[in-house]
Amino acid sequence: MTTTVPERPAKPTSPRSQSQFGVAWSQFRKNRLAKIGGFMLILLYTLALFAPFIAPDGLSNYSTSNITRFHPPTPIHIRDPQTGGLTRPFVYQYGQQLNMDTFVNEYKPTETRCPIFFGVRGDEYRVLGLFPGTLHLFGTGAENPNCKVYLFGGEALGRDLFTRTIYASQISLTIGVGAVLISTVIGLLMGAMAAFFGGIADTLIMRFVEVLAAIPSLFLLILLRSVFPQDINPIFALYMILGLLAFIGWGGLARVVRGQMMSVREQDFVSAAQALGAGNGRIMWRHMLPTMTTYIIVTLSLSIPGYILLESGLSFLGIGAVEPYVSWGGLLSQAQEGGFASITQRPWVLIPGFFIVFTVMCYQLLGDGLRDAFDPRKRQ
Amino acid sequence: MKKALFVALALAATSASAAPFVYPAAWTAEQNTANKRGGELRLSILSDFKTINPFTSAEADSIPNTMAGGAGLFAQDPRNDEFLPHMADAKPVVSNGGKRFVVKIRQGMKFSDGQAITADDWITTWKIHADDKVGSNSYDSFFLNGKPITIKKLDNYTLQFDFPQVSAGAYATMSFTPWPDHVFGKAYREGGAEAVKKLWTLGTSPSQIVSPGMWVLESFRAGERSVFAKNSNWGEWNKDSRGNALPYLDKLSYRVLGDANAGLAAFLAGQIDTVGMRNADDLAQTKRAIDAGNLKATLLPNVSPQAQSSWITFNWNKASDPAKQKLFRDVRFRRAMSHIANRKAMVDLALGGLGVETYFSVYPIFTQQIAAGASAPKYTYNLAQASKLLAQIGYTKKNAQGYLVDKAGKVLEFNLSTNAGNTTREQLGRIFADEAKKVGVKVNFTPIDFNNLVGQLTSKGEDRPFDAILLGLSGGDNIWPFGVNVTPCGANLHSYNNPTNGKCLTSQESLMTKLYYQGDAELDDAKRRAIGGQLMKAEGELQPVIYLVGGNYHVAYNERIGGEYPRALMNAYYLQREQALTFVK
Amino acid sequence: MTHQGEVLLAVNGLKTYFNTDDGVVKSVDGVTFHINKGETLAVVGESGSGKSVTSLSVMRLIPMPPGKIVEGEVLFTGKDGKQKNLVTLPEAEMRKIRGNDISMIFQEPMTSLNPVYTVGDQIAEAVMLHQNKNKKDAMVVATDMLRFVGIPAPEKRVNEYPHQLSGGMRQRVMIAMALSCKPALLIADEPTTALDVTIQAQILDLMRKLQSEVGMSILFITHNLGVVAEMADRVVVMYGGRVVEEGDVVEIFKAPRHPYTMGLLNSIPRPGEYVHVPGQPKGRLEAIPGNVPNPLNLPVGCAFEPRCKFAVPDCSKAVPALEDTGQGHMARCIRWREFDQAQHEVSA
Amino acid sequence: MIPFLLRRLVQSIPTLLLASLLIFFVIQLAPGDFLTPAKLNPNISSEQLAALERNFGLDRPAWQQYLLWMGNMFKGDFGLSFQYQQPVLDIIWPRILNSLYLAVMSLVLFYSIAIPLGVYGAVRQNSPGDNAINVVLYFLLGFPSFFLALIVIYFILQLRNATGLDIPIGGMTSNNFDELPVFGQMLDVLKHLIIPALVLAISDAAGLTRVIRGQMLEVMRSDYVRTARAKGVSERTAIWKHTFRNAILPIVAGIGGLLPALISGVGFLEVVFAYPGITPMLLTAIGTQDLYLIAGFTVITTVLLIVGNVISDILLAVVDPRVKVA
Repeated sequence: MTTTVPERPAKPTSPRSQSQFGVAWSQFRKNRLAKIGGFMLILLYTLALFAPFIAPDGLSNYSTSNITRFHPPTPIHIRDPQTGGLTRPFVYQYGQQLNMDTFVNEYKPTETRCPIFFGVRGDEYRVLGLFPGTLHLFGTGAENPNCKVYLFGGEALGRDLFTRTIYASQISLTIGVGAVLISTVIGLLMGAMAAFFGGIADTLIMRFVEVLAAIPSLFLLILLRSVFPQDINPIFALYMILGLLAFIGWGGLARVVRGQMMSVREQDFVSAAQALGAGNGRIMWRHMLPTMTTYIIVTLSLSIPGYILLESGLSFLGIGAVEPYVSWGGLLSQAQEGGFASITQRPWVLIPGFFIVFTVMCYQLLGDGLRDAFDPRKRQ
Repeated sequence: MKKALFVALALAATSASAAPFVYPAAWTAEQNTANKRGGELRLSILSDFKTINPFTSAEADSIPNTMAGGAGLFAQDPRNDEFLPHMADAKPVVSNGGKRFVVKIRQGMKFSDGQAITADDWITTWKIHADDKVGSNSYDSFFLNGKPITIKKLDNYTLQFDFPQVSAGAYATMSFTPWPDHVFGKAYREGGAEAVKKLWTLGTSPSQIVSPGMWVLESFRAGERSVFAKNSNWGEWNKDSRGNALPYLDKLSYRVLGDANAGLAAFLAGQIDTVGMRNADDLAQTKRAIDAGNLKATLLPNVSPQAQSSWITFNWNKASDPAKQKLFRDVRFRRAMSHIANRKAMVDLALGGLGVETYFSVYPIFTQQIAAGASAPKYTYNLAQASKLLAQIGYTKKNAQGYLVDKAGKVLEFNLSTNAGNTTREQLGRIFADEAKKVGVKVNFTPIDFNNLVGQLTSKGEDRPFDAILLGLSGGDNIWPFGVNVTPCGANLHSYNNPTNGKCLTSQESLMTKLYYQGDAELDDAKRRAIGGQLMKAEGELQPVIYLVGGNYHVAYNERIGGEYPRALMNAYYLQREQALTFVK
Repeated sequence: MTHQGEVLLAVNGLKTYFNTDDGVVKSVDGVTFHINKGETLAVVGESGSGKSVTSLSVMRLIPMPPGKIVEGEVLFTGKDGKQKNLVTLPEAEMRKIRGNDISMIFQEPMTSLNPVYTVGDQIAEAVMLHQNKNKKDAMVVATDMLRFVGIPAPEKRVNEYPHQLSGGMRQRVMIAMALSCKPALLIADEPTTALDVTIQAQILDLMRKLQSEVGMSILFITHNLGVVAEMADRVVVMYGGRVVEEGDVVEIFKAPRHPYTMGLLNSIPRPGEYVHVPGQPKGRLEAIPGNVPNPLNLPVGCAFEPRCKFAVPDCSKAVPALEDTGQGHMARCIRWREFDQAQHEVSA
Repeated sequence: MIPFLLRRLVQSIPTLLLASLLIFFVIQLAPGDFLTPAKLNPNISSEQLAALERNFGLDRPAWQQYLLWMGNMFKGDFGLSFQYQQPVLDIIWPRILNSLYLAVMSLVLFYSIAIPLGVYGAVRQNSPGDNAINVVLYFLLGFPSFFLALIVIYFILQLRNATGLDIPIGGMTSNNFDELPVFGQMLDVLKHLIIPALVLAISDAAGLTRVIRGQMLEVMRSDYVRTARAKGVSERTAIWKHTFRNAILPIVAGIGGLLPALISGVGFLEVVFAYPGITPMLLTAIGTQDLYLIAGFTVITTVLLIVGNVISDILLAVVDPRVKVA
């Protein structure tokens, strides 16, 4: 016995093991801005999903007898002007007259008060095209059809801009995501194929990626759009734009996927899988693609805002969503058609533009947060 | 007496050159007594010029039309609508029951390149326009009721016009612009129509361009600006009432501005001198700028109704879709469509309240003619009546989406196009489509490119490539305000029915064609208007084209330019000024 | 070899903390040591023990923020013979010291040279900065220095870019750059870790040779005790941001007084020559169990306690003091005396 | 250098061929052929149509048509524009040049905004200034450039009204352009370019600023910058000579790839500012299905972009010695 110094039994030390996503999630949760961005996006998407319910009016409703062209936003009053006491929220009905001196169509509140109800029956709709309903979150009911709530004012034909903006979010918010998803699938497939098969497939795919990168995307879009007839079904036009956006967008991802795969392919676990007789497809999906998840999540979240902007640009140039459907870009382009009057006399028509700004910002915050969360170097 | 003597003296002094045409002092509200000369009139256009060639040009705002300013045998006097001899030396000698006109040409006139303007130039221009291989937009003007107008050169300075029948529009017809024989005549004789079409493209150097009128092209920058310089040879025979050569200005420039808003912005910024006021918004913006002291300009709202129409036409030549062809040819359907057109809403919504409802091809500014046709039928906004008419055709049932279906369950629908970028028309179409939906008619409304649209509209044949088009027309004259290329069957813009053989399909069409030429041949104003009234009645019954609304004409111009018409002469037809009398203060 | 008594650099109670989102990391927590003139001091420890931060603190190259020297002094006697406290020296003065009085070479020769400038440019930059020479003269010095560190064909190499050189060559260039102004102190932060074993030996040889020629002191940072034995006069062992043992290299190798040092010594393969740790079979390579403690959450007491085989309840009560165990040998362990006994027993 | 250029050009030939093939394929997809719209145009005679059909081999199989089109293109014949009745190249070349002026001007402004801001953000990381810039950039990132342009035009109009300054807000030249001396003409064009270029630069700069800031932060943490500091270099030298020079390498490498996006971005501004660039013309061409014009333009731009890529390769070789050019 040589021991003079007493020892204690060795403690099993278990380092806290966390999955990659667990680590990322805990990192992400610390990023306040990213959380706000994510939360706001959830809110926006919820609004879009329930647009017909939240919007007080139908997508393309306006009166041809009671002119509400560029109706100003109606303030919601909660105090009775006579008694000063609290009352059911209400808006005033507005009267409209063209001022022949200034040529401004002037709206003035009349004495008529229109109480606002929650859960009123109104325009018919289908949520997600499936569930029919007539219930609207709020509205003035059917008592006085000439009296409506104009949260964001009215547009050129007198349609409720709030309603149109909310409906437009359905297109603006999904077209970006849809295009990114499709282009991601194409990009993944193409990149993986290039990496896995190599040789001619690789050369061809990569050359094609180069070609897509070399032709300016706006012109490629314009050119592709010119292939389709101009007077097509509005719904089909939307799918087409989705497809076109996806088509021009997959190149970058394919390149990265290929690069990553090339390096992953050399790694041992793939060889092991091959040695065990796993098929090509199986190896690709089971072993190689998971290594890309981080990159994909981050790229997805960062490229969606780009697509939203691009879609708004296309709508602005008149090759986007077609009436009666409308996207934020389309609403903005309608505002632009009004010229300076849009800014000086009815600035509310620019509100859809700020929805674009806001959404893109949220996506950026979220995307940056995700990137930082997944990037080990950004951790301290 | 004194005036005559002065003219005689002037004649004696410049025996070699021409007796000048004197622009009456009454044509301007503001005399250029200080004799200000020089400067530039800055205008704008919405799309780039497509050609310099007067024979292939089709647009109203074009380089040839600008150069043609002040170049015609006769010029209409805005005071009384009468034609004054301009390039003609005197009133023509009329014979053969009002069908033959012998016109003396003013001597000593020169093109911008110094070559004399003679009878040959008119003859050549006429020949080229009337050659269908050239495809000139003015082709129809040289035919009356399918028969050609012929022009003969009696001597170098005498022309003889022979009309196949009496025509009230003879003076207007004779007032086409003569283009240089030494350019076009030469090419035409050597290479025919093809050679003419190759001349004066946008790639041609402006130095080779020759003008008979007050302006000549000086420079052309694609997509940016075209500048015209005054043709001083023109000034030798065009004088103001004090004997000064015209025009006062040195230059006229057109700036290409992508859209009407850019035009308004440029006007508000003082970069261009005048711009069309489209609607109340434009007026409000301009008024604000003037009131704020940012812009020194004159704004004259609601000067007159517009000299334009807007309408929806249905294609009767759809061999590929017999059901639709039958529908569009059914007068009940078209009347129903007129009942659907909510013209009041269109005025209020699309024109901002400044405009009038229209039911006939006659522009609202031609109030005398409109009054003469007061008894013609109007199919005013009435959805119930529309439903009734559609039910008569067989559309009684509605499907789940609320659209009318025929017995086979086929939805009552058609495509309606207009030109993209014209906000007003897009709104008119939107309102029409939305009202149609209320009675269960599905209107697929799409704005498409203008040129494409015009291509569809003017196509000929048994199967023309459109259902319905919403568009507008302008131009024409106030003597006989029905279009020669619109009303008669077979004409270029007889938009609803344009088969290969150009034949009428209905009795009303034939009647309208007959009445058109009858009215054109009637020289008495009141009688002619009465014929016009009958024509309007046929038009109203047939409803070949659904007329919608017309905006008001407003005038705005920068204070730096003077020489505009007196307020009483200004209107949508004569516009705001003579370019020749315009000067920079 | 050592010039006893002439202290070149004295670090007293140095504390360098980093502010992170998760809290304050006490990377260096009250470190005290000194280097004598001409002496080589090795600082030894695992990654994260604070040795690199200590050296960067001396140079004041800690990125601030998030880092901050919160306490302590670094007394340095420069070439001008004046003693300065580097912690409080104005930045402009400090810049004059860097590269001139104190130079530094780093662990990664592959990444420590700027890829877009020639090696000559990079050496000359230091010369121009501190010796008032023009570009041309500085390039001559650069060529001389390259020759001095044993790079063949220095006239050619001076115009080459780092990517054209091998790792060993680059480390020679780094040394040439560091020595170009004849510094009084060279801080070598694991200069051989990234190199092949044969190259390692060459570089160490070179450093020894140059040290004797230039007459500078070296602060040698490493986790490799084999290198320590070869290079150092004295050794400082760091753990968890603190010095746990300090002393003469021979003494420490012979009789470590801290369980961590013992662990380190037993984790290097030295055939036939292992320090016998009580309770262990002889001659076996041994790893220290567990990981370096989370710097955000250091134990209240001895930082090594969770991994220590000899820990007793008292260990976790307070941080043990650094005690003199005789002959300039210091250790921070409450049971060092027992190891002393054990050691004697073993050696007996 | 020259062999490098040659090799690079040879390498780009397949890309060009593939691009032209793609464009040709897309056009083949369109209903009808090149001449369908021309057939609707009464100004084009049947002889002319027949001549065009022969010229472009429209009666032959698609692959032969492609070869013919390519062959004609190599001879500099891009076909005829149906709108303008003129050879395509004559019409689009001046427009492409105009667009390039705007693109280059905007690129210059783009870098001169993004670089200082990005470097500042990295050097003063998390300072109030950095945070303020970040907030503004996040905000700008969401602005479609045309929306920003709309707002800018409005404010310029107000400014003009308030100060009487003659700030051009549209077009490319002033009315008196043709009378100006050469230098005056250059200045005049520059004056017209600056506002749209600035709007584009600002709306795009957000992205690059963030990239530069990130790159700078990364390089600032690198070993060789620490080496430089250990040498005792000044802060300015450490940042500009050692950090910045390396931080921009990926950006220089990306300039070529940036051009397509830039040309596209320029398009929106051209529309808003009534600038005689290529996009307004192209939009009309789409409407009129002036396909030779569209196809010809796309091919020319692709060539320009490949040239741009080569230039950025050369630039990269100049700034990064690790890139071999020999």
